[in-house]
Amino acid sequence: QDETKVIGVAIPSATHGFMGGLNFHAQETVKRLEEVYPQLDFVLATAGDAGKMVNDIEDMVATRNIDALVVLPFESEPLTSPVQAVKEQGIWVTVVDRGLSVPGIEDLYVAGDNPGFGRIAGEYFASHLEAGQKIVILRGIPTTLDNERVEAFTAAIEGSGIEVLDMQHGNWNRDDAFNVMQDFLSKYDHIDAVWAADDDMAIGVLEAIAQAGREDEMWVVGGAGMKEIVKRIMDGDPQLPVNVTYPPAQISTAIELTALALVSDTPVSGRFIIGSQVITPENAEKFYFPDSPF
Amino acid sequence: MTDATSSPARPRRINFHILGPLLALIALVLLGAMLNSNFLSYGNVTNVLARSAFIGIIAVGMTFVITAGGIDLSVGSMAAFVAGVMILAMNSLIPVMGIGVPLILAGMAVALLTGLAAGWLNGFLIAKVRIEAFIVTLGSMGIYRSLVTWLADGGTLSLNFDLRGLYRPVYYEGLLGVSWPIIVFALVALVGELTMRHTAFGRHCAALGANEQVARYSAVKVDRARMTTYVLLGTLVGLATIMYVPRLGSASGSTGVLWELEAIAAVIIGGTVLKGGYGRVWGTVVGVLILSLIDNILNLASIVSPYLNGAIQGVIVILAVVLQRENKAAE
Amino acid sequence: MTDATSSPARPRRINFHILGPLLALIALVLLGAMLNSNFLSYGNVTNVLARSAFIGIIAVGMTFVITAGGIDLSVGSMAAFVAGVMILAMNSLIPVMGIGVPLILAGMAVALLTGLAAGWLNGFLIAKVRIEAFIVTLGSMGIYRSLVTWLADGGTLSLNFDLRGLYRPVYYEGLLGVSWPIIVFALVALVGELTMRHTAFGRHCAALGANEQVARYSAVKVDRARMTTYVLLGTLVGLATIMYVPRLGSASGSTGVLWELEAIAAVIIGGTVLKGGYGRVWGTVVGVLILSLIDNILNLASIVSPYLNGAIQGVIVILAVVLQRENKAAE
Amino acid sequence: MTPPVLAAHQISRRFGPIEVLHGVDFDLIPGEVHALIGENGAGKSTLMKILGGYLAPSDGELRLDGRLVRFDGLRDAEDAGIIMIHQEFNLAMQLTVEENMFLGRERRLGPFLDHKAMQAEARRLLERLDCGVDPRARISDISVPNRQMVEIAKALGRKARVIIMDEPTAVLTNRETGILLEQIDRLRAAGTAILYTSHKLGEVSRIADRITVLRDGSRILTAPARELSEDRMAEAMVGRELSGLFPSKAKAQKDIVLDVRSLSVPGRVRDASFHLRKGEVLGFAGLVGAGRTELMEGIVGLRDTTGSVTVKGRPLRPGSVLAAREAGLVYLTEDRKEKGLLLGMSLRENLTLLALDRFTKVRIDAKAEDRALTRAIADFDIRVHDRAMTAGSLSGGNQQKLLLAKIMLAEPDIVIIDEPTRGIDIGTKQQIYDFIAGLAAKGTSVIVVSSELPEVIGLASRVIVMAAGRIAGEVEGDRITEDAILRLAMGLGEERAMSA
Ligand SMILES: Nc1ncnc2c1ncn2[C@@H]1O[C@H](COP(=O)(O)OP(=O)(O)OP(=O)(O)O)[C@@H](O)[C@H]1O
Ligand SMILES: Nc1ncnc2c1ncn2[C@@H]1O[C@H](COP(=O)(O)OP(=O)(O)OP(=O)(O)O)[C@@H](O)[C@H]1O
Ligand SMILES: [Mg+2]
Ligand SMILES: [Mg+2]
Repeated sequence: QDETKVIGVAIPSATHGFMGGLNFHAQETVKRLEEVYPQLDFVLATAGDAGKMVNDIEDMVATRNIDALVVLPFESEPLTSPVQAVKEQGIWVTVVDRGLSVPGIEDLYVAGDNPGFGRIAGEYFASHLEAGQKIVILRGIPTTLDNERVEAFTAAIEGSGIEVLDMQHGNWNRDDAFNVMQDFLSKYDHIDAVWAADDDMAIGVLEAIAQAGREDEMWVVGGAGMKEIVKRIMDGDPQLPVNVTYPPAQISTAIELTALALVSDTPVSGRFIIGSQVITPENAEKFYFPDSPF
Repeated sequence: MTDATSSPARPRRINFHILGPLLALIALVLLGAMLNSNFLSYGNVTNVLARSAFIGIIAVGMTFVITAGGIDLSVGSMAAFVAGVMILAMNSLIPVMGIGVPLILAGMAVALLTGLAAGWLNGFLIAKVRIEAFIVTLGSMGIYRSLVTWLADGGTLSLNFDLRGLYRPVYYEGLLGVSWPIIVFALVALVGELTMRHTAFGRHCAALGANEQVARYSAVKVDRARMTTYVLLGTLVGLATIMYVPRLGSASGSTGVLWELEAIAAVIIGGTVLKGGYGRVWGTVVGVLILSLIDNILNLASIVSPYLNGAIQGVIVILAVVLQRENKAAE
Repeated sequence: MTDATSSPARPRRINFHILGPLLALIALVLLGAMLNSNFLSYGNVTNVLARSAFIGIIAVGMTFVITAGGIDLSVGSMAAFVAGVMILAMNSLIPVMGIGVPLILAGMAVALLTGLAAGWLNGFLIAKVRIEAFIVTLGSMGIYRSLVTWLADGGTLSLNFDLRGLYRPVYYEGLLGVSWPIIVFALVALVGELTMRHTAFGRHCAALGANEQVARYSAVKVDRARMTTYVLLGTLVGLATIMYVPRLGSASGSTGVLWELEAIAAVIIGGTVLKGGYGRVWGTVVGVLILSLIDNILNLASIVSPYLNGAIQGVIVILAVVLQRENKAAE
Repeated sequence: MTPPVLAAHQISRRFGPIEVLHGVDFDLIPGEVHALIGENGAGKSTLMKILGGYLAPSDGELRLDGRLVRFDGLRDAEDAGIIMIHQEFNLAMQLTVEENMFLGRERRLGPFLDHKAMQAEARRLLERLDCGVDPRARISDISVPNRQMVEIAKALGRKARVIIMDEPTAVLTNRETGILLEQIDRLRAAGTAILYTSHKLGEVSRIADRITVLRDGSRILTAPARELSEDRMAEAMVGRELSGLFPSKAKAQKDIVLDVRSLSVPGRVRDASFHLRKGEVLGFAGLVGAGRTELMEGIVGLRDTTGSVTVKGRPLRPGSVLAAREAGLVYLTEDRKEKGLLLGMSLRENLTLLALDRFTKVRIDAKAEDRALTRAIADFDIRVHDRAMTAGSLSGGNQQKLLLAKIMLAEPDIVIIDEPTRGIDIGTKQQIYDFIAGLAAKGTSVIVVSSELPEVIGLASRVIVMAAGRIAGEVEGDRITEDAILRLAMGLGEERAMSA
């Protein structure tokens, strides 16, 4: 039995639903793996901004002698050179979800598919709305990945003749989304559909619609498969025809594969893209995790 | 910080003072009405007022704290924490009490008590242990925020679905077409204004903020008064939460982020002096309305780029204050 | 806010004061050393000091602003804005100047000037137009934040990659094993302490914060002094950015979020009086170190749950201050 | 006769709608002390501020060496060599003595401050005034009298052609007053022109060469000092005959209302024991720093104490001003500006702060407050132009009257007054003395802490003298003489005073 190895996990802190789920899965996995592999130690750090995340990584290297780093970059650009520095010290690097701005640094890349996330939603809108019908869009916190999603979405509805009335930032936050949607509702007297792009925002949006009593007028597509939403799709809620997954569980995959790479010589390097799927009333069960906080 | 702040209302000035923030408010309303015909619609007005209620109720409490020369940075996370505790308590009480009005009343009691306790703790550390309010509340800000994240396991605490259905009306329904949050906010503001202007406590807060020494020499129970302001604020946070929870039925680590800043901003915009000694509750109310009107207008009008909302917001806030200072200078 | 704040160091007390924050710092260092053998390693110490530099440099400037009875909430977003402008400028200058040291120097100049201008604007609105510092800087906070988001089109502005390679050493390399940020921070702190204690400007700041009327009657150029504090702070923000950009090579809407709070907290922890009249630069330095040590230590030990980091942070901050207040009380 | 350095012609000054100076002429001649006297609110400080460049006149002109000048900002005035000592101190509380003395004109070595030089200079100046405070002490930590000495030292430190002194001795004891007057003699000899105000007419006739009397903002007369007796001055100020400054002393009753047993204030007062009878006027005398203020503050619960205080037979809960007030015991501070009044607030709010509960059921009865203010203005003859003005814009003496009114509003049975007539004009002094005697006659007990011996002697039926934080002794009835008190205050001649 060789000496214990240390895996550092650096992820953004749980500031909204999706990240909450991701934090949850990360901790679950770490707990589980620590039992499976007694020779592995894990260091989990959560950061509220890019700078803090770089600090965390520096600390892991300087004081915890990590053998591998699993990182979900808070932002791609600022994390690139620090992670590169880690790699240069011969430490195994697994990058999750948000690619670094320089290719080929990481040994392993596990990610959801942000453009795909937007594209799939867009395609659903394109195929379920006629030309001339009106939608509004709630965007997340202004970031590159939000841009990717929205661009992909708009590209997908390109030429379908769907009219985008308005876009505002709901910051992946229920309250903000609620306020923004309230104002959309007083601003536009007819809306056919809403792309909320995130289930936290979807919750706020649905409330606002319910308050205005315009449930029958429009349907809503959120994203990331939050359990409450999935449940409602399961129950065939007409307001929530579908949802697009963006699995927070991808972090588990990343950590597991990294652990595997350290304890065995199984070849795990490469890119694992976990595509976004459409949740429909039919397949909803297999996306429903009642005990996850997300 | 400047003469503008350091020479608070002499009666002679009052009318100019009153004019000040009101002018800004009126200007905004006109702007909104010009930009969008639905702006003055019953629906929109109700929305804006109801939304203002949370920050508003808190800001009224904050007015007393600041008038007495204090500050409280923890209100936002305190609200999140109180909401979390309230939801957990209610969910776990369902088996015992069953879903019904008593359970909701119990939940409300829990919220008020939690808020009161949290405020008391801040007050105790500040008034008795004599640590700077800024530090204490900065600390408790972090503490409550991460406690709620921890309670929610990083995710969201949601109220039992059926219970929520029963509780919803507290935010969405009202009396004679005026929804409850608006009514409660109005009452709190009214009582607050009376307390500030017409009770010994209000007078003592001002004295305390103006010159603690003089207050002591005038037989004012300085520590108790200071403590009371924080307890009051905490309780009002609890009250705000009671209005907030039925809206979305959930609480998470991202609930009430930056509410403290908004509340303090509303207080200062309203003409209360940041360094204490002079406070004005009705001004705070105007401040709150100004702030939430700005958001509303930005959403109703389609601006160049949503990225610039923040900038426009900033400019308007400064202008609003310039407007009222100008008026004060005018006399 | 409390007696504690209102009666700062008398000569007799000084040594207790010095002891105060230092004690807290020492306690933290011991704790860290206990938790992890690598804590005192050259690598870790360098990391902690270097990363303190940004907030540190800013906090030194903030000490003057607060001592003079002001406040600046905009430093965080100002840093983001300056970084954004700097990066855009450098990228767009590549064709003209080519990638090389002169370009980097040009970038630095741009950063310093932008910071200075931003600070001047704050100062002008506060000292000349006489709007409360809180409002002005709250406004500019929003403005700079959304300007940088707009410049970055919602995404991230990043420095040309080769250019970054050339610039990187400014953060990562140094003199005799001491990296540049540490050196610069040390210099700024030193000069700041000298300025505060041993120049007329430092005294005038204190006088201004203590009693503007008296300062004016003593023929101190009140407005100019106040203005200078903000210009100084702005310039230091620019300097901090010069250190920050090579580290992350990019700027976005989320750059420097809450730096203002950290900087102010460091100043207050260091024993400067929030309401002005008494400031202590070296205390601020200690405050900064305390804050970043807390983060570092939380990473050294695996805590129950990462969700609770914030809580632990909060508790330590309060304790750190209690520690020094106790000592003051002790005399 | 040498021409005036500084002269004012037809100076008027308005605050808002109210004119407080009406076309006043005034001049200052080198090597001459020109005293300006007048009732509280007559306009002395205002005129001085105008001459000192702190206020601009609404009308009229200033001439410096015969040349027409406009001071915009006091820099100009200072550069012209005109220095002013303010009635309300112009010191920043959080700063040290030395920092205050050199504020705005720090000594430098290159870019840096020359601490050594400033410390030394400060010490030298304070020693010249034979005042013991440490230049590094914070203003907030030194006593009121010491603050005044700092103000004076600050002025002496400047090379001045004209020094304007606004009631410099109001808070000083005879000893320090003596020192100050010597300094003034020196300055006069050196050819400095001095403008001097005081309500202590004895001083005025001792130091002044010329005297100008101001009444209600107009100049009544200007005459050589030797042509004016103190009574003439008083008459000219008040506009009526003043007879017998002190009323007859009331006879104390038997029962003891206040009993202080071996009370100590750590570091300031060591076990003081005394008692006070119903309807008695008890005087407290002593030199500055004797600890009278601290003792009184200890008694009413403003400082930590050991020992016991009994009010009307009931032990008083220590450390609570409210408890003291409810027991009928109140204290009027000697530090009007820092501890007495909220200068930024209205007269009404200041007046009722101490006794607020008497105006409150649930809600404060604003009407009753206004009535109280009306009464106070009448009873204490407070000169206000506008009831809505802030306390800070009252004249110094009128602030003192307001403070007195505030204390009396609590309808106490025992009043401790620290420096009751500080900065109060002779006419009003008489009213206040009558008022105190009246209180005693009505059965209220009064403790008068005063640094003005005549006051203590004239009012008190019994005088306790403190020295260096201890009670040095006590004199009663006709044994109350300046000599006896001073001997005790110096800490000598105890038994003689007691036994005689
Ligand atoms: N800032 C101000 N605003 C309004 N009125 C003022 C102001 N300053 C002074 N006054 C008024 O001007 C009059 C003269 O005040 P001043 O201080 O000159 O009197 P004074 O002769 O110095 O009295 P004292 O002997 O009590 O010091 C007073 O009635 C006072 O109330
Ligand atoms: N606020 C204070 N803080 C610290 N020391 C003080 C304070 N006030 C007074 N002292 C010191 O306490 C001693 C007594 O104060 P003070 O001079 O007021 O005594 P006093 O007998 O009341 O004299 P007077 O009434 O003439 O001022 C002096 O040495 C003074 O310097
Ligand atoms: Mg005067
Ligand atoms: Mg005294």
